[in-house]
Amino acid sequence: MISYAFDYARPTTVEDALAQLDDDAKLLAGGHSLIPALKLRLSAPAKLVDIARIPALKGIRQDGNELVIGAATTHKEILSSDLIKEHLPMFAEGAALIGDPMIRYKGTIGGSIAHADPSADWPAMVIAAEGTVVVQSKSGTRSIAADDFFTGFYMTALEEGEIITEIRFPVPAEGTRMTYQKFTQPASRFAIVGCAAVRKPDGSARVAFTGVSDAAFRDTGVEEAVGDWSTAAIEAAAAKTAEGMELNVDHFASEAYRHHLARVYCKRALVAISE
Amino acid sequence: MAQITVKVNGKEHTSEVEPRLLLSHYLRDVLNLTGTHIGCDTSSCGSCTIHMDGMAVKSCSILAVQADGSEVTTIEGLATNGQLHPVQEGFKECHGLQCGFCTTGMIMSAADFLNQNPDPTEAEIRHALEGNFCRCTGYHNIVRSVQWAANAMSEGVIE
Amino acid sequence: MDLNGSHILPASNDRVWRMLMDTDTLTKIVPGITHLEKTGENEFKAVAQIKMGPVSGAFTGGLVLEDIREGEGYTLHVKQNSKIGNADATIRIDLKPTDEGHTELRFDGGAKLSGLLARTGNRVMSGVAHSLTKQFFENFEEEIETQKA
Amino acid sequence: MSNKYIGQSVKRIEDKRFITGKGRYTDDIKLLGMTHAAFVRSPYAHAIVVSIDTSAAQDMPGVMAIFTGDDIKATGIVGVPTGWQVNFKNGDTMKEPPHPLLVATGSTVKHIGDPVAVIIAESYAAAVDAAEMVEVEWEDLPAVTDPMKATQEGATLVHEDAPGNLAFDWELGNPLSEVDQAISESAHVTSLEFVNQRLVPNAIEPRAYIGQYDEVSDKYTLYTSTQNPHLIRLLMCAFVLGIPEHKVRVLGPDVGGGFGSKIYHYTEEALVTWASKQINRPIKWTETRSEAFQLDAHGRDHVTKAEMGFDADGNIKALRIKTFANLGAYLSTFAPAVPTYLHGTLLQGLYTTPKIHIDLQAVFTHTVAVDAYRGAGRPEATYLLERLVDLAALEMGKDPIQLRKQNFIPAFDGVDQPGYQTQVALQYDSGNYHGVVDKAMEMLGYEEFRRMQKEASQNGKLLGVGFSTYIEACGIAPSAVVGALGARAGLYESAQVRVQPTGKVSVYSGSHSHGQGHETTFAQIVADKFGIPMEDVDIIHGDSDAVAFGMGTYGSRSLAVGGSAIVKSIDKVLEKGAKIAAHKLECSEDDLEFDEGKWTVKGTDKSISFGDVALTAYVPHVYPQGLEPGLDFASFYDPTNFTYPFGCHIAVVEVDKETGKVKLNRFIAVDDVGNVINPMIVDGQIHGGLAQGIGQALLEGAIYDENGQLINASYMDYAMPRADDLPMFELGRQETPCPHNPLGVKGAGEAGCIGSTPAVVNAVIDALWSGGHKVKDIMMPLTPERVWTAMQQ
Repeated sequence: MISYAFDYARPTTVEDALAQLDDDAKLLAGGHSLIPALKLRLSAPAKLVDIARIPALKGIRQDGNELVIGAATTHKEILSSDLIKEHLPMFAEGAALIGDPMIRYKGTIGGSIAHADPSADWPAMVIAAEGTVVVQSKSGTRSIAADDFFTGFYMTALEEGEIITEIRFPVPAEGTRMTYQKFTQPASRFAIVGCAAVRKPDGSARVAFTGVSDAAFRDTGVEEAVGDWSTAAIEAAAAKTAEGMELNVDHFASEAYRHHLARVYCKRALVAISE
Repeated sequence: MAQITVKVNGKEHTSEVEPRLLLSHYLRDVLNLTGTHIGCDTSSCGSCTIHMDGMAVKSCSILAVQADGSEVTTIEGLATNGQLHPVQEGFKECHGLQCGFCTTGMIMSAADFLNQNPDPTEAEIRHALEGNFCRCTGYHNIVRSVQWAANAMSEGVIE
Repeated sequence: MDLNGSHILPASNDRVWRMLMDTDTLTKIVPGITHLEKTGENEFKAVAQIKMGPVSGAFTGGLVLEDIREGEGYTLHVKQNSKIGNADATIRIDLKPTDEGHTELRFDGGAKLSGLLARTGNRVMSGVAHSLTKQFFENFEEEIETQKA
Repeated sequence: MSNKYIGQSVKRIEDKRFITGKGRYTDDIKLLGMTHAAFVRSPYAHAIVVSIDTSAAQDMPGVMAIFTGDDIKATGIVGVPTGWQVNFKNGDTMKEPPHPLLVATGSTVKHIGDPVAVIIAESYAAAVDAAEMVEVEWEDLPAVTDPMKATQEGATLVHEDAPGNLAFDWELGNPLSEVDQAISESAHVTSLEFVNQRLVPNAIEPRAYIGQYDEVSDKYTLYTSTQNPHLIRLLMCAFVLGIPEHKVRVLGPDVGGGFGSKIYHYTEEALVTWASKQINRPIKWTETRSEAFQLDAHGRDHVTKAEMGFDADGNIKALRIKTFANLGAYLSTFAPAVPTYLHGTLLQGLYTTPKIHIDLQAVFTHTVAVDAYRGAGRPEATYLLERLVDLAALEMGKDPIQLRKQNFIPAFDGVDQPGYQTQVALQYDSGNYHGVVDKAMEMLGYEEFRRMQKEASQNGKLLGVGFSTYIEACGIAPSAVVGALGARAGLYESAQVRVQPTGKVSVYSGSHSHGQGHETTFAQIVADKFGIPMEDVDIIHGDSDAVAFGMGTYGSRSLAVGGSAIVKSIDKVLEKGAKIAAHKLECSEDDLEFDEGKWTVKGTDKSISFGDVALTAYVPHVYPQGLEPGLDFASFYDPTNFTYPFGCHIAVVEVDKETGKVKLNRFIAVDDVGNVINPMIVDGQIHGGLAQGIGQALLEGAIYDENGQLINASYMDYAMPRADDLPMFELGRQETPCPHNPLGVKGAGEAGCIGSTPAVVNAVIDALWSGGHKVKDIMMPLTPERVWTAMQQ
């Protein structure tokens, strides 16, 4: 398999990358979703702008009350980071479930959320951790709350000519608990259902799902029902999962079964962080 | 066309390549290193696994131009000074291969894994090999091969 | 692949009908359509550009309106070909006025996909279809607003 | 004869090249001036090729030539043949519609991927780019993919001259009336209707071919990823291209797995060979994984109704089967044999069932061809029997092991006790079926397991154990028998043993390894028989110019048939060697004994080594009068019967109550494959078979939609076992020698795949029953959703 011909650029700064990013160009980060799609000739960009090695897009750091993950930071770098293990352990747990070791070496968090595969793991985790996606274009930078970022099937709030530079997360307060629970599709290893859940010290919850519908989403119905985190409340909250939504269907899971799984995984996630 | 310089198995190569050329094809067709195999189109099977800048990666999902300036080790370069890598020895000792096609990628993955985790459990080995398909062995002897290599490396039987 | 559902549009039955029979409106509201050219009585040549996640492709083909029931609906037959596969859809559209003076648009049919489109698995394709349907109604509502103005 | 190697787990000789990346697969080969091919393929399962316009493609850079179906048609090449003929019940010849290399305009394509044109270009990329520029006008037609629907009145026809889409119908066993009566008189009848789903073989090396024509010698060379180079040469020369065989050399380099899918003669092999002469340049074609899903012959795909009748004591009285076998759009090389002579004949299983009848409808559909896939017919037979027996045990409240054992054929060695004559044509060679079961049960710890299961059930967990026993027919087989059954080729094997003047040995085998380790196992035999080091033996295979003839590797036949051919040649060498030795030692041959690599005059220390005899044969200065020089013998071995390995497999599973996900906790396999030459390699063969059989039970299945699109044609959508889906396997062994071949071996390549599938399914059903879900059957693969759904009823 070989893709259509294209040009290739490897800028060293975000500004250079923006300058290269014209209409028919596509950004290349880890490339493990893009290159297979190109090989199958599912799309035909005229140019690839390789941003994987731009230093400004890499790394994990604490900035005051925020943790900042550069868009071109790989899954492997995230799951090995002490800072992540300390403050956002769900990310280490979840990143270890993405693809396979080789994919984790190359795949990036920014690439994953920009691609917005409806079954990808990062979107649910990024929403649950109250991420803010920072994007840059020739006209400046702006921030998009993760809650508003995933707008549909492979669709995001990103506009043409924008590059994700980093994702920022509030440093969770002492005593915050979080988990990512995934029911894996046995062939692709994407999520049939993935549930990211956070319990804050005040007992409030943030719960987000991937794989369930056409885009990752925050489920406030579940969050509101979790109440005192008693077994009964958790059961009741899990029962509210994806209420009234249109769900994905494929040969691994019908709508009814996927809904059932989402409830089960919601419950498992809530139980895991209930005390 | 783009010019790239890649250090492969310790030797520097400068080549003119089309940007769409995959690293796997570059290694096989330009450098004649055919030990790197291609088994799928979707970055799934792991047959094409090599080491790039010290990491095990799938060379079918990387463009040759992306490897410009990188150091690459393929199965042909895994042995040092004529001494097989312990994982290579392990596969032979424990019958970790049959048709041999997935083997080179499997060995490259396992070698990288043991660098990270020199004393793995069976479950860790199985999890670490989730990106490599084998259709011949049922993985039983592959797991044993990796265990053998881990022991050999920890006991310093093979340097 | 089944395609069915319904949506309530904030316009009278008559208006929705007129919009559905108007080439310019269809060009604006059918997602991806870049060009619609009348080639015969209720027959059109259509060019579409679909871009969604991993998939992007140029489609060309025909669009035929059959079984036209004035003010009530028609059957839409779309055939689109591309390098990544062909789509052949037959969709029956029914309009029904609601009590609030709005119009319920029901659609029921299916699409036959071939080539890479079919082989990439229904995970992606049913998502594409959902998404295109959603866009269609969003565009429709937007166009209703625009034409009001 | 020495005993240094046989029976030992000798490390494999071939491994050195594979672990260092020096294996040489077809796609690794580059020839001077080599061009590359890419195909234009049908996106539809059924469509008329209205027109093809290649003009734009013709103008693309690097394009050497384009051939369409019309070009092929003009040459008179009809297509690839099938190698087995099965007749209708009424005696009519099976329907055997042509399978063209490229479909011509005005004809119909019959499955997705059916090719209509080939582009040959200077580079692979140029060929692919140009293939996209070919404009084809299609007239899309309705397709039929389900074998039962295909036989219904009014179904779309795949081939106009095959009414009802029937390739043939067929029956075997006792008269149906007798079986009907026995079923109706049964105290208990267990019945099941089920699908044995379609599988994609998925050898990790995709198929690859290089055709090369040499003008000077007017000779063709075909490099091919095949399981049987000679058979490909025979079929391609005699039935497709009409080229004399001595003008074609077929080379099978290292082959990256086959599992059946690389037995067959595929259209692309003939096409690159033919086209290489047209352009006078070598042509390589390597399939993509996406093509492999669409084109490589699939396996299984039976829809079956099965009934088993028991008397009040649980003795099996009758078995009645009706099966629809989906053969796909064209008859692949061995396709007709799989649901018939490799399936119907195995329905006796290990049981003494007195009345058996199978009715089979072999059906064309708009899907790719179905042919032998690891086990081929025998897994289908075993699945059916072992599901029925296990379900019967549950229904009658009997122990599944006791029920099996009470119905087993008693042990027989095939030497002092005769072979066992089945109701379905075969005569089993030797067997001890109780033995493997007892051993497996001991390994399981049955009582302890049942105790744990009860405890688990009280704690709300679902544990299950599933049993399966099997017999297979391997080492295919006597030519006269398979000929009578419809094979269009003999099924013997050839071997040449060439002792070099220095006493080193080159062995030329018609068996061809694609991972089985022939270079090691065969060398072990030769080294021990001659009493020489293994390093002194070289095994040559996969080259039709070097090896006299061969029938290849499939059906677990290499050692039983190919190994026996080698032994035959070894015996000839030793016989002649004894004559030379006797002459040199100035004694009678009768006074000599051969041991540890030398001939010794009995009761003396006078001896001559194997090497010295070899040298004498080539430097015959002091030599028996009238004896030809040289020490080089060829043999053909045609077995007198199939071989019949058997075994008992046990799966232990845990089912997640909430999700239906099945976790395989243990897998025990006790197999009796006759004598064992290399235990390590035999274990490896069993392991691999188990993984594929377990894969069928839990993960795998090709899905065609109603339009004939294969919707899971990639590794992102078709699930196969990975390392973390499987446990360490627990293997046991029993060795009941095969009485009719010189090595006493039976074959191990398919055993694991045959026994494991029903064991896993039975274990899941057992787990569900332990939780009160009295489920009869769950369709394979047992996805979490299917298991969960079954629990909701």
